[in-house]
Amino acid sequence: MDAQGEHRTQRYLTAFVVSFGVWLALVGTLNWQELLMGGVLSAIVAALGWRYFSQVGFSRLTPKKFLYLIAYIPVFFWAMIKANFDVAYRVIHPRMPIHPGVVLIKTDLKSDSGKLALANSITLTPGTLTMDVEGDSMLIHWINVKSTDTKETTRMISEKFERFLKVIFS
Amino acid sequence: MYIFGQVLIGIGTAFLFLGGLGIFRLPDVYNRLQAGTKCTTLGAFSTILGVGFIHPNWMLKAIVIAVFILLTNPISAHALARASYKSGVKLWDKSVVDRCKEFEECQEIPKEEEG
Amino acid sequence: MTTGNPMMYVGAVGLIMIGLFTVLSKRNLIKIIVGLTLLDTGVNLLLVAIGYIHNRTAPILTQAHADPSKMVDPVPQALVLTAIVIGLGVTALALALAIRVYGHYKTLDTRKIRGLKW
Amino acid sequence: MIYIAILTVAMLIAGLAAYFFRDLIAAVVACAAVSLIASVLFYLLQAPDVAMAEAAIGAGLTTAIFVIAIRKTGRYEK
Amino acid sequence: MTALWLLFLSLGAAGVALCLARAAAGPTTPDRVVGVDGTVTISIALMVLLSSFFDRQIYMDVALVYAVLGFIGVLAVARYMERGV
Amino acid sequence: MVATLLIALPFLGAFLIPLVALASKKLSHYIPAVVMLTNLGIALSLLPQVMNAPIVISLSGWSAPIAINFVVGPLGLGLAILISFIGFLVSVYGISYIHEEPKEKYHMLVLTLLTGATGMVLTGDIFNLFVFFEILSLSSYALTGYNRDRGGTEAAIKYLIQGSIGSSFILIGIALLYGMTGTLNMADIAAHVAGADPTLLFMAMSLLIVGFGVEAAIFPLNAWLPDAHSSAPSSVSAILSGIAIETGAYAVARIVYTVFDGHGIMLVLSILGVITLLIGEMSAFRQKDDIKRLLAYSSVGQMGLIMLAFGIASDAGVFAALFQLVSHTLAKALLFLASGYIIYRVGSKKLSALAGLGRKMPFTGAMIAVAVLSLVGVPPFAGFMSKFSIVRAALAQHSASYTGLIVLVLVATVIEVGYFMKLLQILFFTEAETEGRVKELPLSALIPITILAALIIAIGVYPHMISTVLQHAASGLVQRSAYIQSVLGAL
Repeated sequence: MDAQGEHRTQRYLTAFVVSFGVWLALVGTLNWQELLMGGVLSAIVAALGWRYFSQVGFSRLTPKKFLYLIAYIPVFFWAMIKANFDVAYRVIHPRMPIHPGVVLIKTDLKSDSGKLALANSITLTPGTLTMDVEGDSMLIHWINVKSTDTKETTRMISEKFERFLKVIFS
Repeated sequence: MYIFGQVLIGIGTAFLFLGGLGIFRLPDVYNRLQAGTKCTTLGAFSTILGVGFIHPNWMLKAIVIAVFILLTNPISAHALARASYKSGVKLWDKSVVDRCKEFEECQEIPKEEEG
Repeated sequence: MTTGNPMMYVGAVGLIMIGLFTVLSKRNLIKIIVGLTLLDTGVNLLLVAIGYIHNRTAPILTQAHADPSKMVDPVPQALVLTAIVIGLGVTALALALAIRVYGHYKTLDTRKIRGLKW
Repeated sequence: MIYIAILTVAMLIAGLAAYFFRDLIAAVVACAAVSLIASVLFYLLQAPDVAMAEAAIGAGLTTAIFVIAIRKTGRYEK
Repeated sequence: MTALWLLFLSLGAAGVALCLARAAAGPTTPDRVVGVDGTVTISIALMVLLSSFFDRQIYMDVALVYAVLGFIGVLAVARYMERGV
Repeated sequence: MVATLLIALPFLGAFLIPLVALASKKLSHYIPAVVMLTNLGIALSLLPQVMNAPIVISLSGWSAPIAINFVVGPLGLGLAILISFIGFLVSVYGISYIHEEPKEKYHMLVLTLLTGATGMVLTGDIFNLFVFFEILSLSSYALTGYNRDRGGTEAAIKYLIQGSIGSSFILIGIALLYGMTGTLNMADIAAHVAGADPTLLFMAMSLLIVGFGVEAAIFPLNAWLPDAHSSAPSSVSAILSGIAIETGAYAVARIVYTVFDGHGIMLVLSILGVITLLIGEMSAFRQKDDIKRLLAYSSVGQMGLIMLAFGIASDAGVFAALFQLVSHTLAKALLFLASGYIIYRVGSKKLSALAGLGRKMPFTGAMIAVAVLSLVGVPPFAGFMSKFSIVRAALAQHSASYTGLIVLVLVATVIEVGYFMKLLQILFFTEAETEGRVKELPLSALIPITILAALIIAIGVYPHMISTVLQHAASGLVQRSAYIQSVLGAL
């Protein structure tokens, strides 16, 4: 990992800022005692866990990525809501119109966190559930199989997310 | 605001119920996980946000909980699916396609080449 | 004793009975330890149920709720917190010992563990 | 409160399940379910701090250490 | 107003009951774990709902702890089944 | 406030050990002995004050029924002195006796066990009684399995399962009591029980007696004791036999006498005691080869005797019970400590392996003889005085049932004489199977043993040394209302 040495401070600061943010959200006040306590605790947590927290810190955060992140949220939520109605329909329907099966897809994402985000997004969206990730292929359980070809399934399941995630995690 | 919160809660609890129904009705582990993760996640998310709308000053904490659920639920679903697949739980017999075998093979090949 | 919900007592006592029955009748050490945790949970439930008073709120003072007369009895809850932690200690120790027993005998069946007469 | 009654019955069924399962992992899962429902009951009995401790210790930690112990010994009760 | 709340609570409770039924019935251990996992998620939502019902914000913390730690139990069992046996 | 140090010091010491061990492992092994010696000093210095009036300490500054409080009466302080004393001797012994790593853990656990025991005898709050009881039992489970061998592990898990069922019962009992009286202070509960529902009261009392009875090894609940006491490392057996079961007996007595005005079940307690006595002595008699198991069964028998004496609900009876408790603790600690090193030197727990050892190591042999004769009840030793006072107290009741029980006690004593004489015969009058020298015990073992033997003789010759304290302690236990007033009035 080339970033090991040079991003140390960056990574530590990232861990600190995120921990402090979570602390603030939890206590919900701006009392100076709470802030002090949160600062001390976040410093400790960051000191213990910065290694596992992120690989590069905020250093590569560009406005473009941030915009994509914002844009990704509604896309994701829309897919999630669709997914819910889809599953709900299948569950309520007396005959349960499901055609489950297991298919493969390929992804272009390289970083682990990118794959994690993709896998989580796939799990929460229409009729699909990530079962395993190995290299660049993912094993997907699909509740309503429409195609078995890897290219086809990749296009149908993951493309709309990958467009965003590729930018965010590049 | 209050009404909106109540609507959200109503949708949320309805989905929670459907999630439970799905977990109960669907035929095999993987399908149950589908229902279990999707419906309960959205249901919990929307219920919690609804409560956040009813009490605006609780919103921050509500969002923290909701985000937590959004992050942890797919991970546990994924872990469970993988675990049950590896420990040999069979797919439902009416499943259309099963490419697990293929996947295993494509995992094997590079290892052999290395060796 | 008349303040709580009768169903709670049924639940707590039932859980205690199931736990005791598991401990006394099962032969597998891990199962016996499962029984011990059930027993613990039942006792804790009983303690909290005894302190419960209808239509009162939790004994935690915040700015919005600072009237102790509207709160349930805090003492049993403090006791239960202690008891839960003690229970965790007992369970952990018991499991460690069970692993060691397995290391010596390669079984967890109390009938096959020589000398362990019940 | 009908909910308390339902939850109590569910808890007792889960307890019985923990007694009857031969698969120890299943028994431990049932035990975690008992803990979960008990913690909901604590919550309904206005003891949120106890519920928190029970959820953390009963459902989380205890299950984890049981699983570790079962991994080091055997899975099935003979 | 109370009737509406009761309706919400009943829906959630029914969900919990169904999940528990699956946990009790499920033919394989993963099925039971799925049931318990569903129970955890629904309970979190119900706890938040109840804290609104009781009007005590402090009760939300319980849901938070639940969200963090219920997850660990499920993960432990899943990891076990993956490696062991 | 000095009295809280009695509990705080061992507890702090226990957590100091790993820290000190970072700097010097050797030094950390001396901490328990130092702490217990300090405790002994503190306890003895408090004695004159306590004889006048009990010291009542309440932490956190609220009034008596609410705050956590400690009641340092003559009984509690007397037992605390005994615990610190035995704890000190065993710690000195343990410095060189314990070989198994990690040694720091052993010393830590011993200190937490002693914390639990001291806390149990000094607390005035029934829930604290439970907490300290759990501290004591958790550390004794861990210590029983300390050697990691088959027997130890097995005994530990057996002890753990039975003990934790017992502690669940205690907790249920406490829950019932709290539900009835709304308080946890023992004196306050005692003041309230008169008006409570008798059925529930009886249930609570039975649950508490059963729970503490597991630790005190009353008859149907003593299955764990022979295994645990015989499989643990010998220094641990000395603590278990000398301290743990005695605190269990104390708890039972405190519950029956102070919390509930339990005159109705005194005879039951006595009968259970006699059954325990007979079963313990007969099982000990049947032991053919394991010396530690023999001693463990003998402990069961002695506990029965103590319970019997507690059941004689008079000043004299409780006095006799306490006297017996002290003499048994001293003698049994001596026997376990001595046999520990002998087993280590000979390399076997078998009785036959001890043949002729009394002549090879005459000093240790003599000490063992002192303890054995004291346990049997031969005149110049402490055991004679205690047994004699039990018999006298029982006969003073002028009731046929107690006289019958005393006859059974005499029968049991005959059995006891039988197996202890066998032990002495093997030690002194049997030809050794193998020639060769066996080294005398090291100094760190000889000093505790000698002190114990000297005390046994001294108490036997001058019983007045301890009888004043015991008299006060006994009346403190029997006179219930005085206790209640002194605790509730003190704040």
